[in-house]
Amino acid sequence: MSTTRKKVYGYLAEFKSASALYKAAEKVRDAGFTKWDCYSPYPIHGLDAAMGLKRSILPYMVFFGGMTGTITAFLLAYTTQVVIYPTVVQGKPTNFFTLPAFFPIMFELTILFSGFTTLFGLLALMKLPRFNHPLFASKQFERSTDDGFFIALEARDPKFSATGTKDFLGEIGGSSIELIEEEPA
Amino acid sequence: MAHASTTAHEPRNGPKLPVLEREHLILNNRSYHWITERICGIVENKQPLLWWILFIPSALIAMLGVGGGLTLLVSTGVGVWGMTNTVFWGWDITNFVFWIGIGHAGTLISAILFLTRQNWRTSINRAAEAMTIFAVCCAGIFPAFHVGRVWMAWFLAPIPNANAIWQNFKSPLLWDVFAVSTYFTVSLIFWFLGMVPDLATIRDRAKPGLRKMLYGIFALGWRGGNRQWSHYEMAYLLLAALSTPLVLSVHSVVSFDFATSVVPGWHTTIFPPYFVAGAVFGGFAMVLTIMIPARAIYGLHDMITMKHIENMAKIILLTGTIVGYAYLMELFVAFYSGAIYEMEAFKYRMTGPYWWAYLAMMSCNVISPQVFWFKKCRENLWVIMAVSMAVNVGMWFERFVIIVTTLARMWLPGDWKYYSASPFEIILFVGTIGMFLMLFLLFLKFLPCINIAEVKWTLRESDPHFDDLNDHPDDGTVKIPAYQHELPETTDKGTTV
Amino acid sequence: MANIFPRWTNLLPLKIAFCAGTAAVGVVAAFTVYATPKATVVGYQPSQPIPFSHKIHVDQLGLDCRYCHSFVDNSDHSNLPSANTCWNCHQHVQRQSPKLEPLHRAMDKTHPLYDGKPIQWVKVHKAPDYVKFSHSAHVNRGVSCVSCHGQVDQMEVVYHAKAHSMGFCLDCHRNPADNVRPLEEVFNLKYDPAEYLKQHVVLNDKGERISDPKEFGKKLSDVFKLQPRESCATCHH
Amino acid sequence: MSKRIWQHPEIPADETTVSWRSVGQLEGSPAFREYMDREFPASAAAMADEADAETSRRSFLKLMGASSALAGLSMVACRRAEKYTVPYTQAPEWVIPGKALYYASAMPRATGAAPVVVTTFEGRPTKLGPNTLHPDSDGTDAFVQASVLDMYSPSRSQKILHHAKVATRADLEKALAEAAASGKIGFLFGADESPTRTRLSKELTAKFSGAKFYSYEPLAPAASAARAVADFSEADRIISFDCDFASLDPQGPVTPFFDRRKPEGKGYKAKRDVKTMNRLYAVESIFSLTGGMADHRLRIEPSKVLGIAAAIAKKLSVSHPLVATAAALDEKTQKWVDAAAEDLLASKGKALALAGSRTAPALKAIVQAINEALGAQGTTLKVLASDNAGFGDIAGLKKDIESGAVEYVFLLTPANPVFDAPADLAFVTTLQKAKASFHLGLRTDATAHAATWHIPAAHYLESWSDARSASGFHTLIQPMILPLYDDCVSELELLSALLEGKLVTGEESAAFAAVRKTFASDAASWKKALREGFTTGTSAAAPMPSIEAPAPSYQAVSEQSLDVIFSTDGSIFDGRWIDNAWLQESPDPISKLTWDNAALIAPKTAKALGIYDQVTELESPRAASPVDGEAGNRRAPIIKISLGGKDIEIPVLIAFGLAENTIVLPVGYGQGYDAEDELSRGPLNATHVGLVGVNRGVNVYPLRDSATTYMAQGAKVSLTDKRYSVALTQEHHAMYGRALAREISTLDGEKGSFEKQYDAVAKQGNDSHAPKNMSLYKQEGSKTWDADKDGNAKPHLSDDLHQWAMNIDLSSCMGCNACLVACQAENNIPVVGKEQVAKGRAMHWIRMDRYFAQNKDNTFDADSPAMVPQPVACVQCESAPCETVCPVNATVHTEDGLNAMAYNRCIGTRYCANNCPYKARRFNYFDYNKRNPLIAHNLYKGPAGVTQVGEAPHLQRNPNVTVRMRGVMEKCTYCVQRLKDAKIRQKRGQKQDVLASGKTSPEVAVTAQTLRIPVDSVKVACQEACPADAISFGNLLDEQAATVVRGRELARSYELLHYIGTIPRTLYMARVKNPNEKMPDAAFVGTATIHMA
Repeated sequence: MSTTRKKVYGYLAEFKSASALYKAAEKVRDAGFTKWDCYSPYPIHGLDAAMGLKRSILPYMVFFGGMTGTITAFLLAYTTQVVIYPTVVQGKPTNFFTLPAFFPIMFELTILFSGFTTLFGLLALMKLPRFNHPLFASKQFERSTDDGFFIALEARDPKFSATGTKDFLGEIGGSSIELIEEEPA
Repeated sequence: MAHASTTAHEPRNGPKLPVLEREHLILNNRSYHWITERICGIVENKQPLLWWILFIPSALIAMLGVGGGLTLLVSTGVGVWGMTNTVFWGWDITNFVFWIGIGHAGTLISAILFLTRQNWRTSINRAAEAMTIFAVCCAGIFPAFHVGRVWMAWFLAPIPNANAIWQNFKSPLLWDVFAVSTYFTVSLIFWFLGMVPDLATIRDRAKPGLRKMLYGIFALGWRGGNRQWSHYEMAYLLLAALSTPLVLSVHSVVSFDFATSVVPGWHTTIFPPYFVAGAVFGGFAMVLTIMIPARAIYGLHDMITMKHIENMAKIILLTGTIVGYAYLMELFVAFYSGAIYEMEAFKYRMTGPYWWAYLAMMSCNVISPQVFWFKKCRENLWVIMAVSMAVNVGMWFERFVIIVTTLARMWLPGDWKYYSASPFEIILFVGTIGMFLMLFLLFLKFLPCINIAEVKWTLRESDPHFDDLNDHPDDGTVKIPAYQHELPETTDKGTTV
Repeated sequence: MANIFPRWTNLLPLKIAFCAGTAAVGVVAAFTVYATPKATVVGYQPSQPIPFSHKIHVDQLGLDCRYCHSFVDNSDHSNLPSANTCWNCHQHVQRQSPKLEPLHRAMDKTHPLYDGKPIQWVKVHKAPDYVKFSHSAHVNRGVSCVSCHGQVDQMEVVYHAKAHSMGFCLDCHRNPADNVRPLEEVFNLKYDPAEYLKQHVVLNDKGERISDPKEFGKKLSDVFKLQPRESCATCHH
Repeated sequence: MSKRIWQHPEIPADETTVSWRSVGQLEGSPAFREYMDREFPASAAAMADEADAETSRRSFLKLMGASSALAGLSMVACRRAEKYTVPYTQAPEWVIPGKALYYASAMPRATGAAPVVVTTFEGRPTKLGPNTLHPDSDGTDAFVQASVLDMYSPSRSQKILHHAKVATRADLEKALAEAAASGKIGFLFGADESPTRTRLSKELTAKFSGAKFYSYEPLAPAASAARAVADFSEADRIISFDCDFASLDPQGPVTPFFDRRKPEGKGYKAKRDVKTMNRLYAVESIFSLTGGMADHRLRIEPSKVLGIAAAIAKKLSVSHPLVATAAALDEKTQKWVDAAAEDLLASKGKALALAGSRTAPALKAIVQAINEALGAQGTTLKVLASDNAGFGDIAGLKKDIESGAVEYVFLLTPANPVFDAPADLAFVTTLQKAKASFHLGLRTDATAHAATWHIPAAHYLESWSDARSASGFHTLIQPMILPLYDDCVSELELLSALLEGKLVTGEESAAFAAVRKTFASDAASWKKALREGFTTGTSAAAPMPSIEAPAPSYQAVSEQSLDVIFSTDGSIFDGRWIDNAWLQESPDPISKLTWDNAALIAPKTAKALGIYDQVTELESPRAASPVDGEAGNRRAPIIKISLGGKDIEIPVLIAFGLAENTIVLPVGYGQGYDAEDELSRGPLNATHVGLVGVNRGVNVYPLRDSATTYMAQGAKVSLTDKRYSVALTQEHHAMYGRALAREISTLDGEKGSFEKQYDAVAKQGNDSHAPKNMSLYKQEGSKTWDADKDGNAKPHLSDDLHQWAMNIDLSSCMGCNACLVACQAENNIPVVGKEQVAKGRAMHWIRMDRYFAQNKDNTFDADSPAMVPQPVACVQCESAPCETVCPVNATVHTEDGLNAMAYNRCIGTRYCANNCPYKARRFNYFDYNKRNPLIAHNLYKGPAGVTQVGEAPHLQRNPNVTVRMRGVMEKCTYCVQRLKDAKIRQKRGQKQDVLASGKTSPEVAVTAQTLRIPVDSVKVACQEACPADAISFGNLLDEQAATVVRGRELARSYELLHYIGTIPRTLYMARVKNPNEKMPDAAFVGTATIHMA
């Protein structure tokens, strides 16, 4: 036995179905845990509420990202076409009234910037990419992307206790309860 | 090791909840694991011989057609193609619009059907999105390389430069540059994000090694926690919401290339909706053309069901009819204009030197989909395949008719000239077909071709209240022996019971 | 299952993103600094077959630009002087200077290496083939040599003083007032507008005497009816 | 590229020459030439490295590097490789690096020398324009424009040849001495007149009693004592019999004829007045450009023209024995003849009849009699003594050689007698009988190969000479440059060599002394003559020579026995320009065929002969492709023509408006074939031609005998199963119901009186009912348009000094190619070769559209369509559709109203060209300038192809116009380089104003007058070249003072495709036809577009 002290990440428990996970989640939520998560191979409808999660703030980020795109496109078009180097093409005005011609690009850049905001905002919110995680050390956790349903309660949670939490997981229907340790840094 | 499917269900106490019977999107009561096995198996197992038979020629064609064709083109000049000083665009832009059109079905299936909660999309959306990406790749080759000086194409990018000169933001072509690049980027993001959980599935199933590392990198460390799923679903919804207008805008902008010009036969306000409908039409035809064989080869009948195919046939019928309406409306508008230039542009389309192209367009696009009024035809894969192929051909001819026949007979009879494509144009087009197939086959080999997570989500037992329903005597039970023998023998035994 | 990636990889994406960002900024900055005409052209100072000093000839001896570049106000091109222009003086002055050997080869029939072949000067300023620049159009309208070539009168060896990029041209075409001067002063490389205004009475529209060089520039471009163009065909045809 | 030694350009001999348009009044110095010798050897070695040089308009300057002292702009390189600037060691006077020098000179021609002004850059002639000071200034036709390219032709003869092998000059001089010793010398001159040559020939006669003189050109009449010159300025009524006087068969300066085609007079200065217009009757078999201009055209087989002429003579009560040949005419033709004759007679003293110069003597005789009856002589017809009086013809030469009277023969004619002499003369065998023959020519053609000696000729731009212009003015020809090749000799130098016993060429040219001696006047007037290019001395007046002509007997014409016309080719004339790429590529004005010749047959005759199943229609139904295919797919059927026991096989084209039962065979083609020939005729005489002329067309000269030099009878045609690809620039010949090239008539018609038609020109066709154009954008003049800082509206085209515009007057445009070739010369437009033209990739910025308009109601002759040409170049739309679609701003509007094209910004999306309604844009599909398009398949070889940079044709380039690379769009920009030059020149006025005022420059306010280019002083290349004065160009802000403004304010100006609302700056002016109401076809004249709606 190694005497190295390992930091505990938390307990991982498997649940037999989506329904079981759902019910367990409600119980964990009601028990007042905050640092925990449910793991499933697909998004389970209604689990957010069961876990007591708030709605994602991503839409707000994307809205501002999109607006940035609109403004960028307008400024790009307006400054280059009207301010810096106006050129007479097909007798069209070189002032603000040429705006209709900018709409397509304003639209496209809005979408483009929104798309990028979605991507990067999502990654930031999910704190991904994160290649190493204590949970990956668990053999059974592999099934979380196949057909396994898991709950992991983290040691960081103030309600976490070495024995109580394990028992709690068992109570709410978890099986194969496993202590997850963090890798040494 | 416990397995969800082997666990007996506890009957729920309480009143019986009324549940509407839904049609099964996935047949034969397949389990989560079966789905995982089936889809990941395609990636994990050796490819069937047919894959190689298709891949090797398409890779060769892609190399020779695209690689060779472009080398010749760039080293020698656009003159190796058949364009003239009357018909300045020929197969190049025809092919561009053709491929871009095909690229519309993917994002449309993903995005619009997602927003409209058409759950049947889940089985086909991944492949359709991949098609989008590959079709846009093929499409991009044409406008990029049809220019006279491709090495100067960076002039299209608004980069601050010592020349202090900028782009013309009034040009539909510049709009095109932005639209197509945005479309490609957003489609790629959409496709990739959708794939992350599935890549994680493959990662988790893979044996340690380079393969696992690579899938690991692209899976970004996905863990499937609900705190991730929560944001992820929001992001997916947002992307779908963004992509929907984007899809509509891209082909509208492509149509602006024509509609904002002064060319009789191009200068038409009907073009944007007409092009979008045409793109959806052509896109679905291509999805069918690809998916029907893939379904047969990989045995995906339970996931891509006849319902999927029939739905797509109905969409083809609908959009084909819209396109047919647009064709007729064009003629009417030209007639109604009272201008000789407009009227004759269409007269010469129909009866002029390229009458055969118009005939091909009309018969393939308007007449052939009409068979889908009959359910028998919608259910006969051979008929569907034949119509899809006809629509692919017809949509190519539509673009050819719009571009070439118009330019060849424009305003002044003194400049009328007949255009015929040179072998090099044909080679490049064939090359892009090869490239498209090659990329698609690579996609089948290396990436999950069906959205695993979403398909699981469509199963009835994915409902968190599924266990509460007491009127599901057998639905939750999976008959293990029924599928076990279907599984390939190389399946990792560790994951089965 | 064990983690496939060690723990340090968790920060790797951020590190890579940071480095890539920094690199991108660096590349743009480096390109701006090293690859634009400002960097590639300015300061080009080749050594010439004869180390001709503009400082001596123009600044100290007071030669007018047009003594040597005789067609600059007449032609699009500003010609280099033919060897006989040099020889006019140097057959008498500094005749034995070893620096003048190439001139002797070209002009001095008594020189042992005389071959009559022209002197090959190294080009300092050059415009691409697709640019039409007319010297006469500029110097006849109050744009001095200095505006584009810098203080040539102070150069021992001529170098490329300004970036002759299209942006450089446009700057002046948009704002000619900054560079215009009285026609009489075009070839005066020491011209100082403030000094000029002290010596000459120039009135503005209100009848007041102008002392601000900027105002003078505006006045001149009005008086000269300067309308430099920005459309393509101004320089490209 | 082979290494060549370049001779330096010469400033025409020192004190004698003066720059024509002075640039500082600098005088030449003899020292120049001395130093030039030293300057150039340095650059000769550099040529070998030029092959990989960038395609550059300035290649020449690189080659001739030592002569170019060009700081700043000239030496091209984007890279920072070290480049050198090489000034002159001693500056030649006059040469200002970068500035053009202009000299007056002339191009000798059989019909009178064309007075020209030559543009030279650093001693290199690049462009020809008309010498407007000259009284016979007549524009410059395509041949004159293209002649500059001959000088730089890569296939130009460069070495003295003895039996087709390179020989030395010493050998030649020995042979010349032998000839001189014999004294029995025959000289075969061209049909042009040269006072100095005449003087020298007299000296030669004095020196060699056996000297005999002949003149010969295949398409010129034999020398006579006098020649008649028409004066069109006085002619109210003109009738032409098979005479293309407006284009290929000039009878006198033609500009006055066209001036009188405008109802408003020259320069549109007068109010419209139909009475000032002339009226032209044409009786012809070919559809000529003259016929296209005619108010009444009678198409008839060539053998029947004489009958018509006699009938007219009869009606005019001419007493001439040939009147008896008057044909019995059908009723309507008789009516035509009677009405025409009456009209001519009514204008007695102001009427003129013309016969083609190659037509039968009988026709000429009767036309002369008609002219007498009309009182033409002395008013509309002047007769001048010819310098060539007494010269024999080629048949005489043959007789003299065969009889031994001539032992040595000098072939100095620009013609190619071995190839083009009448076949029955078998001239090549005659030549073998001479002791020695000396051929002087620019090309190593058939005659050069057959002659004992071939001497490369100096081009007229390289030699001293003189000539007679059309009205006989003594016109000087001065060299711009020393001959490019050492061995070149000019005609006068060769004659002088025989006189003096020494061949003196190059700088000390004996020709200079000879010309100077002919001039025999003081230095001041010599200087003036050189400066202006001519003297006021003209040929003496002479009596009209009488023509002996027996009545010919013509046989009946039918499909089985066709008339054949050996027609002058619109592109290569008699074959002498077969190696001129510009002319080969310029489409035949009528058939639009390039690079080849083809037999022309009227549609109905073609059907009768079984060439086509049905009558080929002018307006093919549904705009389908023509029967022979279109563009690159076009393959013309080949027919076999049997005539007088000889056969030829030649591709055939349908020619609308041609007389029935007539075959037209353009001459001059088929001089040599190599292994690449499509019909596998080669290799045959491949060395006779260069890359341009090889494999071109079919030689029809073998069918032509002494008696049938113009027309022959009794030809039979059969169809072969072969086909031949033909390259046409225009494949659809009708307007398809679109009122494009508009026409009105001075007679009342369905659309009302002349005035009504005139005022409604802008409402013809679709424009009659199209709604007014409106723009969603705020229009010019509104404050929201583009307000300045004070909120005042300013026009979007902001230049208040210049706003350029052009008018093209279809009333005088005949559709020749002068503008097209002039534009090519001015703007460095590349030649693309037959294959590319066939595909539809010709690069000419001006597309000469030519429409036939058939009036279906035409009861007089339904198969005789009107022909209306319409040159289309970029019309510089104010609202240009091309501009808005360019993604990179490569084409935008300039402040002065030009649609600018920045070649270097262009990436080649070709979108602009698609959106151009006029299809006025041309795309560089290949590197036509860099890769030689004339070598088979070369363009398709890409980097592996043969480059042509640094080859001689590149030396012709205009240094002020960018040479375009592949992948960029190009188009007409109203010769913006000329406008720029003029503006820059004008700007110097400020300095002069300041100097004149005695004040300092800040005190002298510059006015618009100072900066504005004087009215009508800048001319664009096409306008300058136009012999018909059909193009006017100028500044809209000059208002009524400018010709262009006066023209565009007339109601017969219209916008082409007004319907789209592009607001073009180039307006077209409707053609006004002036028919005679008594004529049976009067109602159908001038109706090409009038009924279109």
